[in-house]
Amino acid sequence: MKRTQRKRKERLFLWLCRGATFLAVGILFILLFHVVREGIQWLDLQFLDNFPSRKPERAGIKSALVGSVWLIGLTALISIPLSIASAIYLEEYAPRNKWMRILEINLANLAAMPSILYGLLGLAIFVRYFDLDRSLWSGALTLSLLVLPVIVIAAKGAIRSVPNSIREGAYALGARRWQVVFFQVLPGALPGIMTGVILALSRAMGETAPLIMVGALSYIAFLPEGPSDPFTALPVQIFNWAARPQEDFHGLAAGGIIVLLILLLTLNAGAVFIRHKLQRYK
Amino acid sequence: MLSRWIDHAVHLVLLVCVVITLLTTVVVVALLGKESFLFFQQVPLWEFLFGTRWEPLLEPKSFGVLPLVVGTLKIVIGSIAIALPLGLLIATYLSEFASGRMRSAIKPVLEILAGIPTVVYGYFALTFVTPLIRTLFPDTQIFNAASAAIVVGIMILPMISSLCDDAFQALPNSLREGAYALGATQYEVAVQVILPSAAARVGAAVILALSRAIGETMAVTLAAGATPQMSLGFLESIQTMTAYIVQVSLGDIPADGIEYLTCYAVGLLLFVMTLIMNIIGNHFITKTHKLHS
Amino acid sequence: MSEPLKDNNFSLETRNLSICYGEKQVVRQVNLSISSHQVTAVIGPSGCGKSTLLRTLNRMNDFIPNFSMEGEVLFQGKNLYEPSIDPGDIRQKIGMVFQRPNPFPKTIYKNVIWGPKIHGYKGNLQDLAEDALKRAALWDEVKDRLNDSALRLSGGQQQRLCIARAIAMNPEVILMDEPCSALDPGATARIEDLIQELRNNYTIVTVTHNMQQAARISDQTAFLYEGELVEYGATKKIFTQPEKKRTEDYITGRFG
Amino acid sequence: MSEPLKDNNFSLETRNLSICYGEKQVVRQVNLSISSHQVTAVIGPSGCGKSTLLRTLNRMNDFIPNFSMEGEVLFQGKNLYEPSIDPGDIRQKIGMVFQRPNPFPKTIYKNVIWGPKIHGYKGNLQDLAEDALKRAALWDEVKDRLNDSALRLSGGQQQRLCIARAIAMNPEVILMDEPCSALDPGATARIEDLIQELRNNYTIVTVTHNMQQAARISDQTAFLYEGELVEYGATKKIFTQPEKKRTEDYITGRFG
Amino acid sequence: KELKGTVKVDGSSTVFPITEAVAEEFGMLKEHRRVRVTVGVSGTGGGFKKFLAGETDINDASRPIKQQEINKAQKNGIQYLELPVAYDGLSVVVNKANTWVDYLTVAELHKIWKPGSTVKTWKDIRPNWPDQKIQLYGPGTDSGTFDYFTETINGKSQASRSDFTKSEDDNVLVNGVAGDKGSLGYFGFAYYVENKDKIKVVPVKQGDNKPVAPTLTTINNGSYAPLSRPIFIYVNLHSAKKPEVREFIRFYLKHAKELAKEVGYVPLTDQEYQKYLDQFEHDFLKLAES
Ligand SMILES: Nc1ncnc2c1ncn2[C@@H]1O[C@H](COP(=O)(O)OP(=O)(O)OP(=O)(O)O)[C@@H](O)[C@H]1O
Ligand SMILES: Nc1ncnc2c1ncn2[C@@H]1O[C@H](COP(=O)(O)OP(=O)(O)OP(=O)(O)O)[C@@H](O)[C@H]1O
Ligand SMILES: [Mg+2]
Ligand SMILES: [Mg+2]
Repeated sequence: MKRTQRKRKERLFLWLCRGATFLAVGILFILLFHVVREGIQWLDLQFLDNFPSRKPERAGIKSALVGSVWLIGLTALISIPLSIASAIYLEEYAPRNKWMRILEINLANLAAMPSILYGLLGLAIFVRYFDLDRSLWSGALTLSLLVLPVIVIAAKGAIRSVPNSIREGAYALGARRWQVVFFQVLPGALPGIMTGVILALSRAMGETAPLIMVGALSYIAFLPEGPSDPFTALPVQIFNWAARPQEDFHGLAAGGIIVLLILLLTLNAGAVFIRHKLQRYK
Repeated sequence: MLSRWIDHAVHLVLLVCVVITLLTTVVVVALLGKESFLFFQQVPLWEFLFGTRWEPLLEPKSFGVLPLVVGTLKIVIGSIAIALPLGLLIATYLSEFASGRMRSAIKPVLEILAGIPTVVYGYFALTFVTPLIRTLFPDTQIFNAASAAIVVGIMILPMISSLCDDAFQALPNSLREGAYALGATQYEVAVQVILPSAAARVGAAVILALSRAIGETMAVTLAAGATPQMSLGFLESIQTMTAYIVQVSLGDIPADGIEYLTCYAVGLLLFVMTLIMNIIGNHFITKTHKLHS
Repeated sequence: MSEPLKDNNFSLETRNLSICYGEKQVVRQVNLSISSHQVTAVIGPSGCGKSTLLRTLNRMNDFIPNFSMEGEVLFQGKNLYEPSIDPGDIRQKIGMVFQRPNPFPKTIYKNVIWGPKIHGYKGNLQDLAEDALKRAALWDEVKDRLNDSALRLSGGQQQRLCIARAIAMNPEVILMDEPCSALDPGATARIEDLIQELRNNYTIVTVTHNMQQAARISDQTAFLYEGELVEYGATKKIFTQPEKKRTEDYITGRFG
Repeated sequence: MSEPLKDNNFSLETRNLSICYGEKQVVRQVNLSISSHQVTAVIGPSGCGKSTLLRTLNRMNDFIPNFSMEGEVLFQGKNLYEPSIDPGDIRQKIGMVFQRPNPFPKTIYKNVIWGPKIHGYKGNLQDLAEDALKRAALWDEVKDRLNDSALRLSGGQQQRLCIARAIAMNPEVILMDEPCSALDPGATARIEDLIQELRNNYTIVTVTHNMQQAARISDQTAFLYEGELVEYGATKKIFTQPEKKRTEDYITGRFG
Repeated sequence: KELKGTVKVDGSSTVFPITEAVAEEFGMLKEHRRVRVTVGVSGTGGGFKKFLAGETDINDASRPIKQQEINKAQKNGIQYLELPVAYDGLSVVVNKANTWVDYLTVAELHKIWKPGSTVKTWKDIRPNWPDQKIQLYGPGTDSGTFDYFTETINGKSQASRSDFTKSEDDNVLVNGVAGDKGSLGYFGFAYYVENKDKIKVVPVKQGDNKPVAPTLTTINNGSYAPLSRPIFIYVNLHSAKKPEVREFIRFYLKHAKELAKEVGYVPLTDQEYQKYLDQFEHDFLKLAES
């Protein structure tokens, strides 16, 4: 009696778990279906190759797409080395004392800080104080600050998960700390770091509010030629279209979302691929 | 001795990086603090913190931030109430029941959910979730906390499920074996052994997800409306702190008046709230850590 | 110490047991009869299939993905692998202790009573815990801190706790897979003493790659080599006059 | 096998060495002189400070946060802990092998040459690797798959790889911290043989809690108990006529 | 000769569609190939902040400049010119299923929307209307639309009852009104025009006039009163010294008529555009001479 009850509970639980998983996957598909149904008809080469326009049939996302690619590229260039270096310092060099604990809490707090606050920050610091105006620099630096703590935390975890025996082995061969860090620890931690980087950058790519605040533009009919040029980005363009009264623009917004998602998936697939390559010694 | 010298140089470079990270916080606090200071010169702190009417843009003005806090809490509580149980069930499925191939297929698929821009969630809430709620509860307002909380819950779901799955996976297999060897069922192992053993990391995941929910802006702006009010219901319109900041900073009001300063005061409060939450979370995690090792 | 094997005394029996992981056969045609209330040691070089064999005795292999087996395992005359049998029941009666101590990250007390509790034990849990801990020779060391985390115990204490945990289920058989290999000599000695005491009430099967240990604690010894049961019999005999050359070579340390 | 200790033959010496972790003193006033080109075994019960002592001999303790020590450690007459000394240089000359094999997650070849490479070795790396692997008695087993991941080797092979890695640095001393404790008897025997061979070229200090092993492989034995060096001398003497009662008790297994 | 340089525009998202359309047409001309026009949407207030700091050349504004902003301009020595570019007719709308409303007077609107209003059902407005609960919808309190509506209906900008459903996104308001039987809301004319099939517009009666519904004509000729408001661009006159900015303004005022209509706003009359263009040339000349 008792045992059959337990068995029943077990089965029920299994189905609950399964159900929850498929519910989540189901929601994803409903969401994607919604977006694709609305946007697919607008997706063509012209859509990718045109600048924004008041006429839906002429409107495209060229400047937004290029802007987003610039933005993510710059953000990656700024934030990845900086955050990995910080993570290395915190894990491998810094003394373990009260200050470091506080620093860590502070990092966690930055990672949790609402992105809108980064918008306020970017506006005050980069746009105004450093007089970078509403350039790609301002946008990328703001996004870098946003992703920095996220990557640092992920990278710290990855570095920590490299077994200590590897470090000891290396030190016992007379290696200096930097040699241990760069030749042993870092390669071992790279897959984990990559995952953190990709997740953080994907998040940055979808951010809207902070970008608008630091001055992503809504209409721009030329491509940025360098990081000091003004820019627009995919989520800003999507947001702009979605708020228009005309039905057709809502379809364009959905089209933009599809492009953004494809970009995200490409990024993720790239990460999976690299991670796979790096992991052959595991 | 070159490599010894390099060791010092590397040390220095890395230290500079950390200082930059630190500086971010200092600047955020300084910026929010400076502008908020101007605000609190005009509005007493206690009125801001304990006032129950938030109408800085209406005549007569009123600066009690509690309605925004209540709105934010509704989203946070609602979304976590959805994402935590679902996320734990999914994590359990992935880690304890699913085959390796199933797991590596489903996990990245779920992570797409976290990558979808939040604007999309806003429209999804309006066009799909809200009508669904309204068929169940016809009295529901078109903008309502429930719908926003649900989509925010969906948004943070992969975060919880992924992190908890990692936490479960990190537990040594010997723990499961020990339990199964006592004749336990999979349910008992998952709920009574695996889950409590991973409690610290589950807690960390929840804290992270909570802060994501607090910081969520666009979806909430679209789906929950812009009506700050003190109430307990989930079926009516609210406004969250982040939504208010966006509204003001992108709206048409003059950029130097007291109305505009409010968004720094709200920002500061938001900062303090996430900070307190993190400290609590951190404390809780180190405490459980200590117990377990 | 050892008597001749009597048929009616068998607690566990394997019949023509062969086991594969995927394509690879790791246990070949093993026929082993384990006597009640005795200590049976399984020895053999690393990778010869000792753990694999042991796990089939209480269906702990159910969780290994590419596991497959042929032959039968009889427990009290019944085949453990019949579809009508619930592995949970089996494991309740045939407990297991692992190579590395694996207490749950709960309190000492909860570690001991968790098993009986999930099976709906009706009696007084407090008494049960005390009894099990006493039998596992751990009571004196932990009686004042039953609500401390089990993870704060030393390795040897943890392993005894795991034994107490198994005992609390009141099993008939206790399987041990190298229970001392992660312990230092002092802790090992304590566990060995414990096994000596437990033999009065339980049937014990223990895997070890320490020959001295097998000689010290067991009544019967089974020597497994590359998945085959090379020799099986009274420990005294195996260690003094082994029948097979290979057994002798192994025991005298000529290979391993 | 063992000669009387001669002063001029000492490779490593500790003078009044005391070590604390935080407040807790774990090594007390140890004076130990380790002879060149001999195998010195450090034995003692778990937690008596064997690993701690060993790590001070090549400054691997530098990474332990709350470590503090008094006294001196002399290597070729010079104090290892003088500020002018670079610990990297020390570890280059005094290699170490750990309890659990810890190959780098790289190829077998890269594991061996990594150390020499970062120290700017000028010669032919290929030859160096071959030589080190041969000395570690691993060459025959891996010569065809030098570019395979080291993690695919068996435990015993991994441990020999770690020894090869240490040898490739051409050190003067090799410290080993229970190098066999994670290995099965077969692999253990191979490592023991290897140590016998290596003694011709290197000074070896090995920690073990297996008394038989100490007796088999070492020339000198140091018995450590609760941080104190209870007895130190020729292995034969320690195992046959120990001076101290405590040593005798430990060796005969009366405690541990 | 070919123009080159940058024209920076920022400001209200309400005016954005018109400016975008102008920028697009402007950029399509060959002689403007090398002029880079950028348009942002920081909101009227955020836009003015940049405008008054001299960071932008033109500010899109959905409300007239406020006193504190004028002060700032004086302090910073910024000379500017206000140019209305189109009308937005605030449309009062109800649900399709609402059969009883024929029109609303300004006084009734005031009764509904005044601060502390007690109107809960339609019956509270006119006794012969049904006892149906009224659901109110309106734009966010930070918007120029809200500002204008409260000023004209309630007499003071930002004075309003607060228990109405607000959203930043007018599309969402449309859906709200379309989904709620007892609803009443107001928002920009363009959103009504695009959703004619989903919602019903309410004619507004001012004083003794006849009730007037918003259409292109009624807004344009001023008979839809008082709820049609002008929307503006503000030009920094110093910036106008740059030929590309000057050219852009001229282009704007010349083409605003057709383009405003195209994106859903109501254009001014030809004479008005001409008047503002003349004023611009005059003010600019004056500044250039001094
Ligand atoms: N899950 C598995 N999948 C595939 N092969 C396995 C698996 N588990 C064990 N093996 C292989 O089966 C053989 C027997 O393994 P087993 O663990 O039973 O050996 P053992 O005698 O217990 O060795 P040890 O003394 O090292 O514990 C080994 O060759 C091992 O590599
Ligand atoms: N990092 C540390 N901090 C504090 N105490 C430590 C640390 N490392 C070791 N100890 C303590 O120091 C004592 C000696 O430890 P050590 O590891 O040297 O013992 P050991 O003789 O090597 O034991 P075993 O045979 O178990 O390896 C032990 O009591 C141990 O608990
Ligand atoms: Mg085994
Ligand atoms: Mg040790």
